[in-house]
Amino acid sequence: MIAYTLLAGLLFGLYFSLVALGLNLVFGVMRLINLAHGDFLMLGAFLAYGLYSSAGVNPVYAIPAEIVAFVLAGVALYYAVVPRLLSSRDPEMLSFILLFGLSQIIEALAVIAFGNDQRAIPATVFGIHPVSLFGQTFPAAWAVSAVVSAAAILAVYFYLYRSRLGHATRAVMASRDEAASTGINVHRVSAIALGAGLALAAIAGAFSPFMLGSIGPDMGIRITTVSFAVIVIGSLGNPLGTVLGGLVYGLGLMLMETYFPSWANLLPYVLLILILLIRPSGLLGKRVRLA
Amino acid sequence: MSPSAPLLSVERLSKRFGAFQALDGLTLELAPGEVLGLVGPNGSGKTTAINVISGVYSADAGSILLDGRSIGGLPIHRRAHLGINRTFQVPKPFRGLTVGENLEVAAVYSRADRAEIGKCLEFLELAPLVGREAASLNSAQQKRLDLARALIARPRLLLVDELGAGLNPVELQRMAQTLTTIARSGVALLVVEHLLGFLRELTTRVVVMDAGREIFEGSLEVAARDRQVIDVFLGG
Amino acid sequence: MPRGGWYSVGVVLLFALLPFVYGNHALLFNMMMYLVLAQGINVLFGFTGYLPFGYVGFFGAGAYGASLAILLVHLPPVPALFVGAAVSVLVALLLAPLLRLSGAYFAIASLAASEVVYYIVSNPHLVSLTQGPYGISLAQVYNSGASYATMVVVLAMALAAVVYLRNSHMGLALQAIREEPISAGFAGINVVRERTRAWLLSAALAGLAGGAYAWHVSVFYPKSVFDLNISVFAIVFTLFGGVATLVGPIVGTLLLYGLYNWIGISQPEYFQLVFGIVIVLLVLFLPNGLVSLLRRAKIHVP
Amino acid sequence: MSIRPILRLWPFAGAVLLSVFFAGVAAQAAPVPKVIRIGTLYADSGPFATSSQSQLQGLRFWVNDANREGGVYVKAYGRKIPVKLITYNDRSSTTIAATLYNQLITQDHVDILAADFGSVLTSVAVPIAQEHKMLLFDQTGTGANFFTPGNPYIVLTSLPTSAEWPYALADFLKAQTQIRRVALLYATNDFTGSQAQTLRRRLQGSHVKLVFDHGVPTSTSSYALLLHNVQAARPDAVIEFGYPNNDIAFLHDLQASGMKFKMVFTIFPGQLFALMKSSVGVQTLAYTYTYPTPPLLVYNKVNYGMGLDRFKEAFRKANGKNPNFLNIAGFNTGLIIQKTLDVAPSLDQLALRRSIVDFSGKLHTLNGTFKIDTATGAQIGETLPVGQFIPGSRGLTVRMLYPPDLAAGKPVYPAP
Repeated sequence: MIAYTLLAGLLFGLYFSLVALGLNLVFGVMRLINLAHGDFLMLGAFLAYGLYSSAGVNPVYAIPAEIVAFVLAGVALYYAVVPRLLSSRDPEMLSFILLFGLSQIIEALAVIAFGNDQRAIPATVFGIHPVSLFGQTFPAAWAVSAVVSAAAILAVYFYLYRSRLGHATRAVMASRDEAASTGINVHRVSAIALGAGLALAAIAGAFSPFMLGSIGPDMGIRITTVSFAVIVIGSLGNPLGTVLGGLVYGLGLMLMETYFPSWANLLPYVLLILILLIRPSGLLGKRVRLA
Repeated sequence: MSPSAPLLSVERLSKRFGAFQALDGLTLELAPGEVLGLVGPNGSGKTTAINVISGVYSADAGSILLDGRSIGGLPIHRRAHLGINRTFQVPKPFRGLTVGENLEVAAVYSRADRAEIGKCLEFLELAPLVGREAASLNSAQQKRLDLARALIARPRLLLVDELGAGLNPVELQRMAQTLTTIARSGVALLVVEHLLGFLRELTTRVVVMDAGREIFEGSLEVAARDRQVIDVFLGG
Repeated sequence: MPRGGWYSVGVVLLFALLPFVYGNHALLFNMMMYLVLAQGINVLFGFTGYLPFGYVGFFGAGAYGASLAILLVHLPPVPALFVGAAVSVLVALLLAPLLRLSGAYFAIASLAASEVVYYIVSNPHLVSLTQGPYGISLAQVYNSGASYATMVVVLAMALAAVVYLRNSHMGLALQAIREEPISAGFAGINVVRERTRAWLLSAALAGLAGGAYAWHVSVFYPKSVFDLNISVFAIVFTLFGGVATLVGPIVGTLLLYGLYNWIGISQPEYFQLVFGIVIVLLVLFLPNGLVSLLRRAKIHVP
Repeated sequence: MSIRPILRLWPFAGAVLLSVFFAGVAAQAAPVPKVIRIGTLYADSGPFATSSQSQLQGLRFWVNDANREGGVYVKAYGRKIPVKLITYNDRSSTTIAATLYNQLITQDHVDILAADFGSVLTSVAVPIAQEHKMLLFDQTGTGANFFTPGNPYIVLTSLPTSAEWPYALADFLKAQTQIRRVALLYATNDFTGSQAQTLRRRLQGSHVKLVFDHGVPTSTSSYALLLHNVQAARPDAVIEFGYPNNDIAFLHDLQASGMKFKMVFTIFPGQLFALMKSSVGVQTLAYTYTYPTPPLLVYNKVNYGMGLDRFKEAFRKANGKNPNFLNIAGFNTGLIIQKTLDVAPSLDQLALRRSIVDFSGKLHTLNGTFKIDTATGAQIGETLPVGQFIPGSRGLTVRMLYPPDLAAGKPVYPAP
């Protein structure tokens, strides 16, 4: 039992790392909390669902489409609002409220476009045989989701630490002003980071029918909160700290689901509040701004 | 040095931000009505010293005594009630409130006489602006408002952070007179200042800081010839 | 009369008299409820700058506090209402450390806190205490007239609280804290104490509204009193009208909730869209809400 | 300065304007009815949207059907009067629903008030109807606490109260000697919580033991880990009580996990067969158990309104799809309303209720025998049997298993 729970926790942990990764990347680069993060994940889920139900496309093969669509959306969103916001008097709060408005818009449009029914992609899309892992059997979809998550995390690692664009991105994360003064095109770097953040959310969305249960337009806000909990546990603004946060959350969730299932719903919220109050820097990492 | 018992006495004050040691055992004393200049290159810890003494940051080590009583653990408003007040390098008035409201709220919560507001407005030449929103004032006016807000609380120790920066020569001259008048009324001033000419109008006694430590104490004239001080300012 | 007093009297009279000419009292009741919640958001966000996404947590706590006082202690509804408010204030006291967080962190943490309260109240293990997920029935004290009248009184209290803040030194101090918390300390203001008071006042208003709502509907489920949309509505109404004024949240609620009931009844999903667009446009073009237009025209707004 | 006094008058001017506006909306009520106004709500979004819309579709089918004949006979006026359906969208929100029930009663002055689907959206209507002395035609709101002897203003038309649903199921389990260990998994809401309680009580003292008994939030959409816990308890039968979303997620995760249980019971495949089939697939449903309802279950003793076959055909013609249970539930509400108007001497709401008591137990529709507890208005006639999906050459069919008078064969146990 405990072996099953811990292994399931690892699989879910990797997946939750992917769920929250984009939010942390965007926070790291722009210092703003993308309150519409969960809604973009929901859109990614519906894109994968649409491709599956209309053309039978396996969610794994939907990934390229997700990347193209959401990188473009992120870049467009950046140039449409962010420069204007950053020049205002209270960019942090205003952008937060603006993204809240955006989240409402996305949810409403999703209801209009897709209706409010819960949708699911049958798990049989990955074959009907469960996967055996260290003597425990898991649904194949869990394993596929975990592998895709790990691959996406590695891709982000190479982007940040092994590419010129990533070098510039990290410079902007360290200090927007200093990066600008060394000739880095801060807007371009930030726009791409926002695009990458949304694409990561969308990829996570493609696998949400298997990991989070059925999908619906109203799933966004809960996912945003859970993602925020994950990145606060890891470390705000440190994308790779997200992996630690994801694993802690995934293991914690599975342990709760196994031993105290009726209280498991409380986990992300209690963790979030406790960490913010007791160790605001997260398990790794630097200070959170306090009032 | 000082003829009377010290009003403020700071001993071996230390403050660290991550890997950066901003204050490293700073010690100084200030008597009532005395004006002490605090100078040093950028990053030498002057503003941190003011922030720690005024309670914006808590110290990692060391003690801060006011009238011989430790105030190190007190929150800002308690220190303000005990007579410590300050201005900011970038003035921080309540931008959404009018000039009058800025001073009114400070007067009420400092338990000051409301009649002081009028005097203070006159003294700092803010009377014509009383109904204006603070956000609409220019930088020099905001600095005077910042100072007025501090004065209304009847401080015995006033910490002045780069008040001269950005003022034109006429405004500088007036500000120097204003601060001198304040000091003559018995208020001790700790003045952080880059503009040594402006500082010379106020006092002769300075403490020179480098890397969070005091490297010189004495008159401004002697400091200007001190080898270590010159190294720090020129070579630093 | 203090500034804004006449407006408040007008609004309260309006809702006291409208039932005689207009029959859908539930609509009027809900509008009053949102007026109270919008003013509660105003007390906190407008005067101190903390945006409480989880504000509905206090509303739900008040609804449950009042209901359980009626069901378990057999209090009459009106005293029970104050128990509800007390429960909200207690929850707010427990959550007061959240005020150490700034801006967006506070907003999300407060959202998480309201979910915590919701999941505790609705937990099946607490059925004997809270009825868990099965909801509350106050059928034995149901009285739509008396509960309506009570909400009118709660509305009057909410408006009085904001009129007080608009005219008192406490209101001035809170705005000072919102603008520059450090300067506020040097102005002698006990920053922690003042903003905690605003937080508790705001929680008490939501608790009263929640208690009156519970009494008025008399049958409800945890989800209906911890519905995040309640926070969202109140925040949007407040932002739309303009924060830190008495009139802003009133105008915002009457216009938007009125519009919502007029158009939104038949096409609600389009309304969420309209809300979203309103928020985005406000942030980009009119961050201080509708009343800032009046201010620009040099009209004084209480 | 002169503008000040005018500004002070704003609130009063506003009050007058608003009053005029609302009064204008209110000023319309016909003394002599040209139509019988039936008011109800539906949800086009939110958790109850699917069910609510089906139920409304059934009621609307009845309205159109009745109006094609020139309306329904209303004894109070001694002639046929057309029926008009007034509907609003409550988005599955009880707050909105409360406003809208009030709107129907106080602004639209409906003659007949019917509730939206399910217990949650019906709950707010119960006190409102009672306060305004309107008889609530509760279609599918089966919460036990709606029905109290003190309140005559409610009658449950199309389903028994949820606490009675598992009667046949419990008896069926007790009759199976091979079944000794039962796992019970239910969503914690009125509807399924009361069923769990009934099952628990009825199994007490029998040879059947509950080896797993666990409630989950109604919002649960992933059962993978719970199933693992269920498996660890080694049950002979797994009973899952939930709303459609729960049942779909449960069956979906059951299939993904690759686990096999000897008997699996869920509620909604028997009511929303087409939806469940398209969501989880025929393979998953094969050999599972459910409460079959019309159209899967056929009542032959119909003495009022269309029989099932005629209804299916007419409904298909009108809506281009096969009816599901909630279509029938909504239609059945219409039939009860029709019968009530047919016999009630006046449209006084208490007179309507008295007439319903008179024909209670004597009315057999395609939804079964209509019989209410005359003290509370709760439905006790329509019962829910147990059946099993058997795969065959023509897809899945339901084999009736219990009670004995309906039984058409033996269960396939354990499931292959």
